[in-house]
Amino acid sequence: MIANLELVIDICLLAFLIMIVFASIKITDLFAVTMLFGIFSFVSALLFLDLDAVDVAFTEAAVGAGFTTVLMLSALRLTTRFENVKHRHSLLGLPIVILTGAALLYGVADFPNMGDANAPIHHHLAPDFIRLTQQKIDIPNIVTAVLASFRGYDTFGETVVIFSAGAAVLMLLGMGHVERKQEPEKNLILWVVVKPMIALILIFGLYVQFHGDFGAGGGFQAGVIFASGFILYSLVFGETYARKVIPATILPRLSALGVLIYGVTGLMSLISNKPFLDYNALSSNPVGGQHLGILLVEAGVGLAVFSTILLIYYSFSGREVIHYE
Amino acid sequence: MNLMTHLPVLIVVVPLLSAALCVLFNNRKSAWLITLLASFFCFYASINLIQIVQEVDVIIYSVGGWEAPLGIELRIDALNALMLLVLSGSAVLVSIYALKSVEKEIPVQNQVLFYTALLLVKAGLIGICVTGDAFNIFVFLEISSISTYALISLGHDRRALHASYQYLIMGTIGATFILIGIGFMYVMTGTLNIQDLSQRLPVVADTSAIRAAFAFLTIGVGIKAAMLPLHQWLPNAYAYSPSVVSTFLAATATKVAIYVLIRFQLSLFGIEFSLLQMPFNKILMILGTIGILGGSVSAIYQSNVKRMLAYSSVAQIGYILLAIGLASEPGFTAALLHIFNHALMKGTLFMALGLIAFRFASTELSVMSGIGKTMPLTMAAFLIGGLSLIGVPGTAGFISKWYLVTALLDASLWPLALVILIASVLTLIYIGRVIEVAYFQPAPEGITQQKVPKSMLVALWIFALSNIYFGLYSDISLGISSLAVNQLMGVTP
Amino acid sequence: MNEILGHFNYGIVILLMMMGLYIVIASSNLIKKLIGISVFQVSVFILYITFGKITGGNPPIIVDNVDVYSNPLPHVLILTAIVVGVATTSVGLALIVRIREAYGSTDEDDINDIDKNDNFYLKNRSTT
Amino acid sequence: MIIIGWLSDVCLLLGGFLVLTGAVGLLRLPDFFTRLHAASVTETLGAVLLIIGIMLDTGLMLDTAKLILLICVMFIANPTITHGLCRAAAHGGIKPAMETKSPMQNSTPSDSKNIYENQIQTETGVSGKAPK
Repeated sequence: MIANLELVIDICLLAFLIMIVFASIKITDLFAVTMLFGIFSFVSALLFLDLDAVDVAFTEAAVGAGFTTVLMLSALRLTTRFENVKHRHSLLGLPIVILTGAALLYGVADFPNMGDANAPIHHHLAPDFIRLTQQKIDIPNIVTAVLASFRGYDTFGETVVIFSAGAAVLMLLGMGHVERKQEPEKNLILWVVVKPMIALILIFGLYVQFHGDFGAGGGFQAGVIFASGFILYSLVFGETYARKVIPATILPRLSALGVLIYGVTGLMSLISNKPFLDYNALSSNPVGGQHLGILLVEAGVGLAVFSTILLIYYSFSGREVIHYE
Repeated sequence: MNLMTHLPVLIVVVPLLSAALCVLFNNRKSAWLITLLASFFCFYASINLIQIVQEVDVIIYSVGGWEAPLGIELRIDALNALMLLVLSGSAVLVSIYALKSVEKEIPVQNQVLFYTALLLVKAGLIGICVTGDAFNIFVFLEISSISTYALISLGHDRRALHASYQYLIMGTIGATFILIGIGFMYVMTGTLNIQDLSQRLPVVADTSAIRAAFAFLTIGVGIKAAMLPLHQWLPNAYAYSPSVVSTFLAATATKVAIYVLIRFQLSLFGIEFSLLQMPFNKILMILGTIGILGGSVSAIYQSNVKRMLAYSSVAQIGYILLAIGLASEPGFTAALLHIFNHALMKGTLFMALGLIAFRFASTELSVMSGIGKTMPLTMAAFLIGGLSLIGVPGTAGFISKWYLVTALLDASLWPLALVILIASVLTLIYIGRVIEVAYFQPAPEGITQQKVPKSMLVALWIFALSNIYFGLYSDISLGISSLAVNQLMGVTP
Repeated sequence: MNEILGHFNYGIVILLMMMGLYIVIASSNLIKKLIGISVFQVSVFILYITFGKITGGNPPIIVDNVDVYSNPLPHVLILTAIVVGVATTSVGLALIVRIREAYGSTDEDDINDIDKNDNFYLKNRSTT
Repeated sequence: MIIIGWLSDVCLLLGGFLVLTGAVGLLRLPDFFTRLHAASVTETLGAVLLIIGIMLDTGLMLDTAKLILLICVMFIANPTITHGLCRAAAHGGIKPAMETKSPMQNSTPSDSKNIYENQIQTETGVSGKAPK
């Protein structure tokens, strides 16, 4: 019964996705397309939830529907809003697209059925992950265990990716100048409502950070949520004030610090001649070592993500609009 | 704590953490110093790793203490070791060279970030080479790519921005294709470890999913490697980026992509499947041949020397693909040798151009008239690099071309050997154009002897002399290459 | 019927990927291209997550009295891939902003025209 | 206990009905403001009723506390967001369609859209071309 319901929801959501993308092909107003993309991300987050990927759903909702949309709107402010329809190469795209689609369809034909418990991927590594997480790491969230311990090296790479994105955006746009920027006008309702909301958002961010071992969440999601609290503050009270709370100049350093926390946690195990990122070396009790390692590593990820996301937002919002005739 | 056992991971982690340190200190001089030290460390590590590999064949390092298919394993054999040597060697020279070049070309506020990004690119490329996990390749590919986009966009011409954007679009599509390919393999086997995959793939090799995975991986990597129909991003990206960046990218970036191609084709799918069962060897040979000719001919028509060399890179990648397409032992040896030697010659040529850009702020052919007299040392190095590119005996380029031609004749493909010969003549033409302008045209009025920083000249000349050294004493490069080929052919079932 | 339902997700996801790729290639607006790439990437994410699903399975968070968990590994991979995706998008957007400031347009065709003019100008200058 | 079950059912049904009306309103109503009105009803009351229904159905546990918090957030955030949107729309120059025409006299939503687009062009002089 529940499985059938899952399938029905799955089909409905996929139909939504198709409609949204079809609409965004048609529409030339980039503002609308951006909003549609936000909805697309959000619906796909729901789909992830339906497919049991709670952590992924959380991340996609925070990043895809939240941050990316904000970023695209900031970029639209600095560029043009409408697409030039005359410059469309509809025919050029079709052969490549059809070829790719055909190749994908050809490949997918031999796949095991969706949800088939006998498929090879459910038998080779997954049972080991589930078993070893219970035995050696002893935290409920298997995704966090795999993310931070089994494949901690990937996650280290991921942290560096976000750090390098921050460096790249900073190189391209700089930190921005707030002095000449027009501040948002006073709006009493927003002011009153947003203050408690920001407190709630920050508390929620901390909850997600430290509850990642037990439920969905972790450093990455927490970083995005924490940053979104500050972004909200900056949107409502003006960037001058926001930059007084957290100056843009310390953000790159915080981001680097996050990467360093992760890396140094990994290097600690080298002292007792264990491999990089072997948390067992962190404490006399291997399970305790794993807990400590995951906590430290998640803190590093959270710090790096929070500061990078906020930095990227500052870079975009602090840039002046140039008008062309 | 025994440092030696941890070298495989330290060679990646040290530059990554140094990048973070650069930002933390936020000081130009110390950023350069950190970059230099990290590069020297990597060079030291790679030489040690080569020595170890020659003794024990394969180094395996399980990150996090989790054994291979569960955790991520770093796996270094002779092929990786060769790539590490190319990468870290060029990184050292580029770091020495960077000090003055960056001061001149990059705005002050971006210099620290420039070194950071340079370190990240290097760490990403090294990370791709040492890892033994298919998904990990994707992660490190993105680390290096994102920093590369930013670095290219720092060129002083506005076209650098557009080139960088085009590269971003193409590169992201390529990376996503790789992701699709990895996913297809994963769904059929349930593992991501390359060694584990290579054992589990033969069972399911005869399914459409694996064939599609093969196609997507090849196209994805092909975009990154600038395989001929997918090369559009490369000329602009190389031509408009800052000199340091174009030198480093030309010497390393596409080679790493080709390394990934070899790794996927040979270690993962096996020669049987990838080169013979799929008629991929023929496709590679055709693409390679078109690449050699197309790249060389396009190079002749360029008025910007940097762009000319970028097209020449497309042609050189054609040589490597052609050699891989032979699917024979001499072919692979030639391919690996050419990866190594091409890094030497392109490094020399782009570095020399960087020096010219340092003085004249342009690399158009027209500014180079009479430069042989005003910048004799730079031009002499350029000449050595050019001769090596043509394949004159006594230079590194000759060795790899020689091996390629013998490999072709072994397979009795003499028309293709003829193509190589024609391409050498084409190379002679476009390098000859530069030489003619530089040595046989008078310098414009008022331009006298040009001074260039010593550190840049030293780096350039080390590169140039290594062309001659590895042309005369090819034991080292040849030894590692043939060891790598033996391992590759032996490992594959 | 079972076969069709079992591959339904894959089919739709492939359609989504094709549409995303179509936006990238057909549109000449830089921002829209980037949105197309994001759509393409998210579709690949859905593909991965579909692999990991077990019918009747539970989210991979250990709870008492539950035995069947969906496969956690694709979730981990996609978490990483989402981060990579947002990193690329932000760098791409920053590039677009700079391109618009330098060229005055966010339309690829316009920019190509301007580039051609630049090249022409450079060549002429070099011959004179 | 049975009463709680009934209550839960009633809440769920009522919530579902409100969400449905909201959706219909979003499609059928003539201009931005009325549509927003329909949407905000859906969000605030419909969703909250649904959550209450779920809460009654599952019984008392830790998740109940989270759901209560969620209701609080929705009650605060949703009206504010609606307010913000309306304000932005009024600022951007969208006029309610009701002022000039009755909704029954073939006023199409595209009217308001056109007003909006013209407004943007004249106000900021954006160089992009508005679709015709």
